[in-house]
Amino acid sequence: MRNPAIRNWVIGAGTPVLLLIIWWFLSADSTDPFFPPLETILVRFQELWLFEHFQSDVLLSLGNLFLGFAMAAVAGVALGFATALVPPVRWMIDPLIHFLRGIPPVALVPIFISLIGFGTQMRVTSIALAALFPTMIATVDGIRSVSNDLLDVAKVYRFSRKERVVNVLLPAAMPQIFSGLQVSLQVAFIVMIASEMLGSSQGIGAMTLLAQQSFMTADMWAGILLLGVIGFLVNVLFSLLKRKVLSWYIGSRRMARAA
Amino acid sequence: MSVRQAPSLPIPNRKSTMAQQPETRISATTPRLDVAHLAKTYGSGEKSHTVIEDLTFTVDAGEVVCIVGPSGVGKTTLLKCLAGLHPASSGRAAIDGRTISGPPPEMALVFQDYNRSLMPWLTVRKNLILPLRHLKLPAAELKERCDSALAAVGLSHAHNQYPWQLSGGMQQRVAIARALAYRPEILIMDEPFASVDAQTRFDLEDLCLKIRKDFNMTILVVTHDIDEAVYLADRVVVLGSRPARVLKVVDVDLPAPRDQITTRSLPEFARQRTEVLSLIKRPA
Amino acid sequence: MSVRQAPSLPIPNRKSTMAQQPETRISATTPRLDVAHLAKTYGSGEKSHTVIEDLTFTVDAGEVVCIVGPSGVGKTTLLKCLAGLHPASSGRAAIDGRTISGPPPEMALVFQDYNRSLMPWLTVRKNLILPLRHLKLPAAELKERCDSALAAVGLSHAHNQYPWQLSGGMQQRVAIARALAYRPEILIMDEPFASVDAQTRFDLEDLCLKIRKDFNMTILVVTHDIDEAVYLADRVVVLGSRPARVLKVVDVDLPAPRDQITTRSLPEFARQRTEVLSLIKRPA
Amino acid sequence: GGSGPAAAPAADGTTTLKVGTIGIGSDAGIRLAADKGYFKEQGLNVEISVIANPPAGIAAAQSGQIDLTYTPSIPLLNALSQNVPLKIIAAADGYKDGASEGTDLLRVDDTGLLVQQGSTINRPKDLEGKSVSVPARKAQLEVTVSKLVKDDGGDPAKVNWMVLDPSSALQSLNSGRVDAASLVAPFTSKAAAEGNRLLASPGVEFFEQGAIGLWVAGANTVKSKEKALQGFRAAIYKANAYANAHVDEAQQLSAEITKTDLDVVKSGAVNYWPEDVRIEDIERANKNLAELGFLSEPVKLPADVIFGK
Amino acid sequence: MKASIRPYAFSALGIAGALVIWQVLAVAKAAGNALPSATEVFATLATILGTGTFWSALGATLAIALLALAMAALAGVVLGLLIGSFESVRYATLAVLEFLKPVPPIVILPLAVLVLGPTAEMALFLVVFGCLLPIVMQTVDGVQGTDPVARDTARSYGMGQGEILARVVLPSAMPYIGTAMRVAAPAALVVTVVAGLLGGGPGLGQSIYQAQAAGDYASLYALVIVLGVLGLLFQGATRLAERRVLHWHESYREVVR
Ligand SMILES: Nc1ncnc2c1ncn2[C@@H]1O[C@H](COP(=O)(O)OP(=O)(O)OP(=O)(O)O)[C@@H](O)[C@H]1O
Ligand SMILES: Nc1ncnc2c1ncn2[C@@H]1O[C@H](COP(=O)(O)OP(=O)(O)OP(=O)(O)O)[C@@H](O)[C@H]1O
Ligand SMILES: [Mg+2]
Ligand SMILES: [Mg+2]
Repeated sequence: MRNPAIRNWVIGAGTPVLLLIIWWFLSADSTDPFFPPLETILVRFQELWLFEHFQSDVLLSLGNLFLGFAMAAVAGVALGFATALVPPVRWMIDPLIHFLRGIPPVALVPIFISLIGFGTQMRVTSIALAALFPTMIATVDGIRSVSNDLLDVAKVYRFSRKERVVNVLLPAAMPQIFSGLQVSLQVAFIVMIASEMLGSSQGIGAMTLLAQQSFMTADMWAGILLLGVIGFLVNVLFSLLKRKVLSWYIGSRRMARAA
Repeated sequence: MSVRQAPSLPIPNRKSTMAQQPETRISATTPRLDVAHLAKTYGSGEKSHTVIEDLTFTVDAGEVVCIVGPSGVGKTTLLKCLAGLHPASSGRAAIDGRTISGPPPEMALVFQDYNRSLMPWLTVRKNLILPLRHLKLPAAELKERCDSALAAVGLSHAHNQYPWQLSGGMQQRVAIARALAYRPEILIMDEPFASVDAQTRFDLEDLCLKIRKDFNMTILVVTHDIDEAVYLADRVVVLGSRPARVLKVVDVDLPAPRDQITTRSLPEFARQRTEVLSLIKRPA
Repeated sequence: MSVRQAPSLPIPNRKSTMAQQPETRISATTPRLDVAHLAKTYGSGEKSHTVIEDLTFTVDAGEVVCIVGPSGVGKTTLLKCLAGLHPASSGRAAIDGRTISGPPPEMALVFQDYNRSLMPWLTVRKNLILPLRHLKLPAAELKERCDSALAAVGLSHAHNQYPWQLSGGMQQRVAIARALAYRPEILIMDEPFASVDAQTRFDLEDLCLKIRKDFNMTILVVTHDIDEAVYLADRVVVLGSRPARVLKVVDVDLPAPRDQITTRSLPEFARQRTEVLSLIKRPA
Repeated sequence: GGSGPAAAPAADGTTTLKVGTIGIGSDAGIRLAADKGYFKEQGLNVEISVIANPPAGIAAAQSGQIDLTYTPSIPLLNALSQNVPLKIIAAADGYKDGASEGTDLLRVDDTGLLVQQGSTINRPKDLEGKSVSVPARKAQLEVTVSKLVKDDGGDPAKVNWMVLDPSSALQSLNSGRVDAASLVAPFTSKAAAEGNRLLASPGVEFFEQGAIGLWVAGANTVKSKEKALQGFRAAIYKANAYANAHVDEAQQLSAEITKTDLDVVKSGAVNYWPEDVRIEDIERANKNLAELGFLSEPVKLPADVIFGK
Repeated sequence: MKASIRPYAFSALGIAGALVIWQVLAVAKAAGNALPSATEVFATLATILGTGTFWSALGATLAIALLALAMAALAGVVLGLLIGSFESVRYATLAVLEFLKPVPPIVILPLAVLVLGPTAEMALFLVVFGCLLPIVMQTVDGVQGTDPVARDTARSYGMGQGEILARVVLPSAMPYIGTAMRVAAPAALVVTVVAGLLGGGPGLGQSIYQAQAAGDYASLYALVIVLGVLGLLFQGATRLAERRVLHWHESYREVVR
């Protein structure tokens, strides 16, 4: 324990374990219908998600999430570039974009249900559309904040337009694009759950809400647990990707801080 | 870390850029760089702000000219006009008689904010290669240019590092190496040695004189260091504020192979620097 | 913008700090600052990295000592040890014989990263006041200290501006003014004039000599500029790398009221600077 | 939560009861009780708020956020099966005794299973493999339609259930996105008016008779506000009787509550407001749920599950 | 002059174009009767604005969002300073915070509804849950990101721990806190709406749910438009507040030089 690194590691790993143990023992004999024993929750978790509904619900939800997010990412970056580089386009759609962005994404779900129905199509569309704006706006901001010095370098060395976009603007805006994508991913996850809760009988969100509405609290807890784990894992995966793509940025930030 | 390992001939050939340009183009009477009654005003209307008003001087081919002047006088602005980044508001800047209207291909510029002019997502080598891409050089020449430019600034070992992994002085040298790898005929540098230590600075100053000699490059350097200006230059342009104007162009008559220790201890050196110094010290 | 408007006596009295300390404390034999066999290692175990190993020199009361040495040799590290910010790994640094174990109250430090050492959310005046708050001075004295310190660096007009509204050189001068307002007995500065233009630099150098004379302040300056070191110092400590050690302590024998133009053109000046220069140029 | 400060009668002797409803036509009963001053007669001040769905209401009642909530018997049984302590205070809506023997079930049952006019679905068994909309999973309409399918010899597990709010369900039925829609008033009559065909009336066929919609309170409220709940029951039953006797007036209110045209309301089922809750009616639903597999076994109803019995 | 008008002309064109496309699609019944026309929606909006229920729903939404935001901000900054200042606290909370950070409040909505019911308290709880962690994490980052040179400066002038925390660490964490608030404020609105829409809590979310369930599409669109405007106001207000507090920060400096 004398070594601070080891001590910190022990504290870091120990606290969550301790919390879980406390939860386990405090809830062990619980008869409160809303707070079932952790053991029951874990048993139901395993029964519900690991086999029975894995394909029909878990994979379905995740598939929608990734499809919607991917569409939003591609469209968001493309629209962001178009908006930032072609001023008339920017002037034309800026107010609309800002207005649409002001709408809580979940509030759009009822509208999509009424327009497209309730199937997978609706869910993916809701996810894609709601997740579009953060990426798009971050892309525009990223491009606009590319330092003039870099653009001057590009001019002095007479880069072509394509070189300027590919070799200067895109990498320089990448950190902001990625923070936009991260927000988009969060939004996509929220809308995934909301679209299932509002308009579907399949998916993790639907199952969890259903469990709540039929007072199967252990099932509901299991659903919450699964959603929490998915939210966490998706974020971790994204962070890994980000760390890979933006290693230069993270490194330079760390360097600037340490200096 | 030190520049002293630089090979004897850092930039052995520049045929690819030279070949495209006939040697005859420079007549004896046209100066290489000609700044005539140049004026530059930022903004327009109410908010306009005249930084340069009626600036005139010339730089001959193969000359090293230093520009000194107080901070904020407009030195960087002047260089940006010369590099074709800002249009002049009136008057003109010309290369070989051609008015500069966009970045001239035979010129390279080392920016004052070296750390903001390097692409942080590229390694040192890739930073050097980036401006060369559209020259469509063979891979071997690309490599050779990078290697010799990095060797010239003493950074051969750092070619795979990212700029932000280097110290300020090393970043500065990368920016200089990028300009060298481009093999310009005219090299313009904005306070290029501001953040390097004394020893490296001496080495870079000597490198500067060496490339001038080896390639007959025309070099224009902005500096705050009067000793450096006198040591480097054939002529020193002293600017006064504001708006910027030429206080005097001081001709430096120091013997040709200059040396950090002997040249700087010449009485003539002391006289020249005192002249520039008193121009600067005199209330503008 | 210029320093020349500084009043003749920028810091007229320093009774409040002086009063707490008896004048007798400095004996003729104890140096003001005593660095003996100082070593500093960053990190521990595998990753440890010895920057300074066995450094010894002294600074007498009222002396100006300059430290020169290549970049990264450990000059800033040394100053941080003296300021009590880092503990020494072995050896010791002492003030008047007392080993330094925390920031000594009679010392002020001007950081190399001046722009990061000023609080951007405070105006210039509030930046100056910040370190004085816990001295519980009367409002009038607070004001007087700020005003005279700002006047000394020629920034009286800027007291209500934010640091980032000022140029780099002006920020540097704010950092110096903050140290002056603190009225230290020992002033330590890390490359304090690196980003000011030549003219302001001269003025600040002269300011430095003036406060030494007026208040018998002990001053330690790290600089990259050898001319500056020779011009300012009573003694120049030349550091070699690595780990950092003292190559030589050069005694500067230049006549007392120094002047930018006459002193710098003395043959003795040229000799001294050549001596330091050749120490630096010599492969370490 | 708990039984808050409203437990003690206010200075003027009235007790405040917070009641949650889901805003359907049969709310006319409680609205009449309020409008006609029946609550005031009992020394009650009833605050009605709209909740999203019965389970939410149950949760709110259980935690003491509200005193009473409307719920059909099925969510109640679900909650009771998970040991949520609840008591039935009074009947809110239901079917007349013998209602299921009637001929025009559309006139008695406010729920309906509808298909397009030309649909090939002609009997509940045909629903196998088809998509059927329900307002919520495992709730009243899915349960009741499941029973229809099962009784007709089909397998409810083969039905493709879709969760849709009623208006979307009606729209989806019209556009053919679902094969059948299970709806509640006033959407049943709207759907019929738009040319769809009533396949079955699942509610009345499942419950047959007696109270379906119930006013339910949490066990804590029952303990702390026993007097007030007695008053509430009396007032509700008085209002229920009035509503049954003055159907036109009640339908007028229903139209207001559901923001529907009076004609649409009148063309649909006539609500019935029972004046008693019988344990056997609840037990019947309980047994059916277990048989259909919605409950693993019938809930052991506490002896005092119906307040005051 | 001409150049500065052009952007507005294009913006107007964009808005007008969108409205026209909407109207044409609606009139052509491109999406059945689920897409009300723009004129119909704005007429409905005008009627809705005249009703008391709308204003009380709006009031409830605003009250919940703002109250929860204030609570989250206060608690978040205090917790963040605590966690950021003590290494052992930071390590102890790291894993839990990192796990909870990407979990949006909608995940625990079923639990909140179950325990608290469809109430304002439930909405409040969800909003605080949703806004607290980002504020805590950002504050911790801010404390960590305090420039060591600024800290050393304070130390070298003999300032004490408490003084450094209040006068150096907190101000330099302010930009981070500002960023967190800029994210949290619209999020507070979103979560309030979600709590109403999915959890039955009071406010505009519930109104939207009711409009949807009743098939009242014109009201649905009108309410969504109201939310859009509200979202813009929230964003604008936080930006304004941030600009006032952080006028000294790089991103808000008015360039003087
Ligand atoms: N893009 C710009 N728009 C408006 N004003 C500018 C711009 N760039 C520079 N200026 C102004 O022009 C003046 C000269 O700036 P410039 O950078 O050319 O000075 P400098 O001589 O290079 O100074 P330094 O020695 O500090 O680098 C300054 O007052 C500056 O504020
Ligand atoms: N906090 C730290 N932890 C580990 N290593 C450090 C730390 N600070 C400085 N160093 C290392 O110590 C060495 C000396 O650094 P220092 O800043 O003292 O040099 P310097 O002489 O002031 O250089 P310069 O002239 O560039 O300011 C460098 O190699 C640097 O990387
Ligand atoms: Mg400049
Ligand atoms: Mg240093």
